[in-house]
Amino acid sequence: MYIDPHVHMVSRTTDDYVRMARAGCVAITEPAFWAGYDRSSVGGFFDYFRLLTDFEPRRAAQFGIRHHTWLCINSKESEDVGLSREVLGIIPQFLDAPNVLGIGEIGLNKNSRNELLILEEHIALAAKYQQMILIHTPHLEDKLKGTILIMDAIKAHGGISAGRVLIDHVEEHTVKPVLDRGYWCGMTLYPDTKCTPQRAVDIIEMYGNERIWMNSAGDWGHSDPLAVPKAQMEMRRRGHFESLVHKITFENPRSFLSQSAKFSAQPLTPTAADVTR
Amino acid sequence: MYIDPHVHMVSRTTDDYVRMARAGCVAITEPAFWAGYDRSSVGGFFDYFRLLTDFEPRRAAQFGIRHHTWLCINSKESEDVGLSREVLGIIPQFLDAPNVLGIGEIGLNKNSRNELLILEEHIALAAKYQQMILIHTPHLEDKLKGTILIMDAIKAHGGISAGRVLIDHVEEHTVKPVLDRGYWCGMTLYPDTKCTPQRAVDIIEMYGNERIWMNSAGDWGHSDPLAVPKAQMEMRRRGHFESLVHKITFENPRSFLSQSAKFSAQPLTPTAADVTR
Amino acid sequence: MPESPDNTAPIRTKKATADAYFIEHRAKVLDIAAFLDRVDRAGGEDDYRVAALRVAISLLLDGKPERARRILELWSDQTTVPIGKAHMKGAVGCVDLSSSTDRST
Amino acid sequence: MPESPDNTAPIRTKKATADAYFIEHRAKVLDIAAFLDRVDRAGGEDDYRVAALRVAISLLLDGKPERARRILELWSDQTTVPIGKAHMKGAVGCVDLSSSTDRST
Repeated sequence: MYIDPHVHMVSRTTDDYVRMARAGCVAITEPAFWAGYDRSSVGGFFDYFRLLTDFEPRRAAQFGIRHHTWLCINSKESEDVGLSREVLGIIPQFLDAPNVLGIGEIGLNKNSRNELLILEEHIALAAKYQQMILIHTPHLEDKLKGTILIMDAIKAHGGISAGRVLIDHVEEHTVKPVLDRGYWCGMTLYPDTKCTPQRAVDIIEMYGNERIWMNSAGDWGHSDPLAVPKAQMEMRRRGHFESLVHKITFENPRSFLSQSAKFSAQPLTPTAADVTR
Repeated sequence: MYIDPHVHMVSRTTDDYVRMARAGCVAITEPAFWAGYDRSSVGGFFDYFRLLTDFEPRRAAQFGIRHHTWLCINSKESEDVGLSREVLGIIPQFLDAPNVLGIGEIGLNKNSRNELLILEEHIALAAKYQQMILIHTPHLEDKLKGTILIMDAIKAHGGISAGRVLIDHVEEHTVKPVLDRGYWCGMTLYPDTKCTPQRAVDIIEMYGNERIWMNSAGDWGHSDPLAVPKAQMEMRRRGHFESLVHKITFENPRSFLSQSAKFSAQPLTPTAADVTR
Repeated sequence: MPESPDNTAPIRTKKATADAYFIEHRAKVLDIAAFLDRVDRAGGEDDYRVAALRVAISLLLDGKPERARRILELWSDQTTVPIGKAHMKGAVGCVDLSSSTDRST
Repeated sequence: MPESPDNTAPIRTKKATADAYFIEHRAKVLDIAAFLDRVDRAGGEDDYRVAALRVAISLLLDGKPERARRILELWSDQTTVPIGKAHMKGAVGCVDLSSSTDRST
């Protein structure tokens, strides 16, 4: 039994849902993501948020998987400040949807001024509506700098409790600063550009098992929606106790996510095939 | 369209046949292999050779794939000289089967005296019955020494033409000695312990495209029966001409294997599901 | 299900670690060797990414702990001020170690 | 289908080679770093396989060509006489570089 707290199911198949359910996935959270191209109008985001709050939870339920989501405009699209603010303007009307846990994945991509500006406005929105935050940290050579800039921006706002922020995609050089400042952190298991299961388990061995989770970040690129159960196998291969496997892949994400009353990892009977489409 | 000239289908599923056929596989050759445990009597080999010469070609034909085979006792079982000689004794009665191309995969495993003795007896058998030879070279640290010992043994016999011997599992340190002595060579695409597709294509770029092929050696361990089409993709990724892709993965194995009149890579209409079982 | 109050892992030895992981990292060393050979055979100017890879490889052998963290830091943009504008969406994998350009302008 | 009488590949540059292959070998360097860190954290005696891996890594940086071939040769049994009897079926991945034992006896 596990939770994948960061996976972009909009880009995945029903076969993936089937395989995840068989591997023990009971709940997921899907942060709003970049589409692979820049959406051209706020209307595109409106429809995307409808998908995340309506269609996708119904699709997941057919496989007995509870689906939750986070809303934002991605930092890859933040250079267009005007459009970003339009999107920020429509988010509040979705925040009461039964599966919305907060604002995310927000953060930085190339660590630019406009990205930082729009990040600050997302943080202010989260504070205003008392939402949790899921943070995306930049890729590769931009990660270290961006992680620090993001944490500085959250601290500068002053209205966000560190315990309600998950900073994702940490690696060996960013995990300690994130934990030291009191945030939760996520390790993303991703081919080539983030953590392997081995390195993620190394990080647990080095930096402890508190305020940390693992996710697949499965998306439209080369990625693996079964990465979390594979990391469970890696933990077992090393002889870690089953209790630790369960803590990292179920109890920890449940603890963080349950700060929203909307989150549930309770068993869900698969629904009938959705015929409303 | 490609040929996988070394794949152990006894250990693979019908789904693998389907995927290979879809990827363009038209013909395979299956050398006799170690079962993962030592067979306990010559009767086990007799039944294995029946599988290789009767059941497996019928199974492959259902997917439009032409199946050929090579017979021997594996070098992993050569310490039992008595059993090995019993197996050598039953091979001749199978050599006239319509899909038997020769003796293989013979060679060395740990480079022991008994392995070498049984190798020499296989070589003598091949010479007596004018059979081609498919050579297995040892794993990892034993490969270099074993490759030289094997080539010396073939040369010492004196009755085998180098052009009728394929020495398989070459890597960067063994490809040149094998080609320099006039043998054909095979690169095995195998996770972790042999060549990756990238390294195999490097070897072609460094050592040329004559007397060389690629195979998957798919078996009961961690292996990939689609490794050859993946290596074709690697060649295309580097901008190699389609003519070279075709030469390495179709024309070269066809040229070597066609030294036996029993070999064919002609299109084969898939047969009906086999109901004789 | 064995339980442990502090969730600690069993103690492992260097031998057990090599038993479990040597073969795959042996293969990765060969893959890197073949990549560097491939770069050798290619024409044109040296590439700053390959140079950064070589520096990282040297850290593998410097006898100090936390190689993974230190290599990631080596490859990281060490500037601290936001850049003016994002001109691309992707990332390269390392900074140009020969350049002291302040990319924050 | 483009044809070439000698089947040669297009000429490639070091930059194009890095474009195609840098990211995955960057990841492999990190994996090896994490493996060596893992060995550091483990207890017990040094393992001869890890020692052989370190020697191979040093060949990555010696500036000479054909690293893959040379590393495979480094790890190979260099004896030339058959051993008396096979006591195992598998292989380790490298010889013990600190040992001068003649395994042909």
